[in-house]
Amino acid sequence: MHDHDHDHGHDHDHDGHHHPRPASDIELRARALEALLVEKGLVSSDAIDAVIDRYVNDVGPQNGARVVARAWTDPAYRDRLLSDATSAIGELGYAGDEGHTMVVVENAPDVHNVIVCTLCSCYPWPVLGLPPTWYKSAPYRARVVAEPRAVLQEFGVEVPETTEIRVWDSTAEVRYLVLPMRPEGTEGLAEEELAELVSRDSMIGTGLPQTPAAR
Amino acid sequence: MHDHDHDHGHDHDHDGHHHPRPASDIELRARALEALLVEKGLVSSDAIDAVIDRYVNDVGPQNGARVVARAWTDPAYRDRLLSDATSAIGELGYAGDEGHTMVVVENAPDVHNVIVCTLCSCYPWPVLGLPPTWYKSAPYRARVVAEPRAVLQEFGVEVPETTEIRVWDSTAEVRYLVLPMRPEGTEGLAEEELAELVSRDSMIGTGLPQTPAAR
Amino acid sequence: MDGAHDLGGMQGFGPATWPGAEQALPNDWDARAFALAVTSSSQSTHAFRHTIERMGHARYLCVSYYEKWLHEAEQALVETGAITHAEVDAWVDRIAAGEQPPRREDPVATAQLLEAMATSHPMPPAAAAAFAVGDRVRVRRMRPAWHTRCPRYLRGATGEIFRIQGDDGVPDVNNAEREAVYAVRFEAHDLWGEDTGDHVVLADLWERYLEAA
Amino acid sequence: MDGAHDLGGMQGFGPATWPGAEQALPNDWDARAFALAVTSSSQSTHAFRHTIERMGHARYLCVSYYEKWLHEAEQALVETGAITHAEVDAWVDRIAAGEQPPRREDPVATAQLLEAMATSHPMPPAAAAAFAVGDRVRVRRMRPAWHTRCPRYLRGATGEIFRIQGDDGVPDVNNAEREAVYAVRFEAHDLWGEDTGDHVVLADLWERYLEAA
Repeated sequence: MHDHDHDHGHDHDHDGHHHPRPASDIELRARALEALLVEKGLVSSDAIDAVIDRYVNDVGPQNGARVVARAWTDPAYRDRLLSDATSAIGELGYAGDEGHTMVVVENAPDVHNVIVCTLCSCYPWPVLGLPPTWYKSAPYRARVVAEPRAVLQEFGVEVPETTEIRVWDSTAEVRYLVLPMRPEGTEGLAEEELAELVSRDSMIGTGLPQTPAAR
Repeated sequence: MHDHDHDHGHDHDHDGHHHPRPASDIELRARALEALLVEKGLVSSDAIDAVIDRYVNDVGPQNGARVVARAWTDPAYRDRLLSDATSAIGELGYAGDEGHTMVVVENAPDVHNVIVCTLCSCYPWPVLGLPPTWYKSAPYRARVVAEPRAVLQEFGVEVPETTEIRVWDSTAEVRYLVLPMRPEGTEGLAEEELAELVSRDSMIGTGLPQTPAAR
Repeated sequence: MDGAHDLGGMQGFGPATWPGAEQALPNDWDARAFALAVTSSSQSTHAFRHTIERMGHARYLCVSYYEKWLHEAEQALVETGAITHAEVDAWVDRIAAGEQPPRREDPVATAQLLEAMATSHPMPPAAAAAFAVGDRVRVRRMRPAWHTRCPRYLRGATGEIFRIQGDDGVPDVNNAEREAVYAVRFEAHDLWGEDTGDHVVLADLWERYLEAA
Repeated sequence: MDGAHDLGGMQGFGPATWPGAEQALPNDWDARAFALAVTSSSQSTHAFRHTIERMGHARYLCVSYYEKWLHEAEQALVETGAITHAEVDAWVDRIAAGEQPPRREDPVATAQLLEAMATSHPMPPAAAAAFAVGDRVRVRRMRPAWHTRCPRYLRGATGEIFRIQGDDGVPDVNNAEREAVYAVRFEAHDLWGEDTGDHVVLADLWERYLEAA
């Protein structure tokens, strides 16, 4: 946080008048709206900075990875996670907007879960941060409810024919996290080491956790 | 037709190099594609001119108006039109593309018919010519199947509550023409006079025929 | 293909009429694009429409009507190998530089074309229609990869056979098969729910789009 | 409102992955647009989404993700009368001319905002659910004028209650009423027809979207 650094908001801009490249229309509009709302007292600059800081630095898939690693190593936690995900995730300190009501869906040899939001871009912020571009894109949202195997193949994920694919469309305020299967060959690993294997996409269902050998 | 007038295609262009206004991208692309296809012998210039001439000068709602006026004045023709519209319309010399199979739907005090093509812009060319912009537009195509009364009100057409509105969606190769009700006060008019009262929109169902008083 | 072209029932487009929306061919290039598409295409009507549907959703909604036809005329010939986009680009540059485009006359072919354009080939009667007038039918749920003429807003809805139109080539297989086409009558509340008006929608549907209800 | 945002099952968009599509906040202005929308909005989530849905079909499909949020942030405040588009335009000119935008600090309010953003308010259990797990239900056909969370591809389809999620405010009436939300399980062939795969789709649907099947 750089609450008192007046240049913080501009360090990463490329549109100052000292810079040769002109600001794009959208960059200018974003800065203009912020200036107007600050001028009118409708937002404060430090709140803008703090919200960005939270979602750039504090909240991201590393949170979800800790949840998954805990569930892999602590059977009682796994049970709590599957029966009341909101509380179990809250135990690790992850809570808030776009994660008020959490449901964790567990992969198994006969079930593979995938998450989408066909109507907009609902995504479990407290455990995964903000959604990547592909998750919000028209192709993913349009196709994965109708042809998940083809989409998963594009992501490099082959799901056995005998495995039921469940596509969860986040149409309401429940937010979903996939609990992937623990990779083979990880018996000796500690929770922190396991967390490093848990990719963001494995918690959406469009990827699998890494194996120790692949790292 | 101006088959041998080499400038015909350019008289109405506004993009010659003698003209100060530069041609738009789309104008240029249309001329370029035509030039290429002529150069390659894939189309002939006189065919392009003739097709335009046909749909600008020969084929238009005046054809449908003659069909309607005949049906209003000749009960036997009306019966043939309603039972086999393709043949009855052919009797007057109107036939061909986008009118291979015609169906005429008759308005009555208890039925008002409206035509649309939600998937593209199907329209009975031989009797109405090429469709107007609004008929091909997203708002008309999207709304008239779901809220025809609201759309008709925007066109200034009030249909009594007790009248059933039938919206015909031209999803296949049948093309529809509405036979509107003959206006009151037209008992003494000849067929040619009646035809002048028949507006294009009255044959789509988004308008009504003019009355003699309104002319 | 379920794309942006499938507009029935969609919302958020604003009013259906606006000033200046009356003209069929508002610009000279509209007329020439129309005539080029009509004279150059050797595709079926279904393939013609599918070429337009593949333009991309946003572009389909943005461009003017005959720009779609111009796209079709160029794209279809590029896909058969008859021309390349680069050849069209080259002619764009030549015309922009002031070159007069060539003309070529073919009065015999033109007369044949006009004759063909003005001749109707009506749909033959249905040879073996599975449904009769008055039968209750349900529109199948589907997600066809190629062109279809079964709009999304009818999928899964129940209606009644109103008229048997005849036999026609099936769009979804580019006319490789023929079958009966029916005008099916739907009550508005069976399409849009209880809060809608009391109008009726009639749509022409191929037999394979329907199942007994 | 059934608009371009309702993408489930639509075709013609190409592959679901492409290079460079990984970043959540690819540009600095994305981050600031995101934070502006989050901090300035006093709308419900439903009204927030509806403001984006009203952008227009083609624009919705064309613009980048946080441009939609920036649109929402501006449009919502214009509609409440707090600001005008002209005031934003004026600041565009001032910043383009080199003026330094103002800053304002409010550490107390910022701390409260962060605390609120990090606090969960889980959905309460369903008080009076009309359906039980295992019940067969059909999604109602509808055409809602305002925002809805019932996607088009589910309308008219039959599924099974899989889980009762709890009670929540109803989007279609902007939280003016509350009712049970259910996870409903659909077999793919009941949504997309016989030619589709054998997967399952689960969607969370408010009670009023459903009827007994």
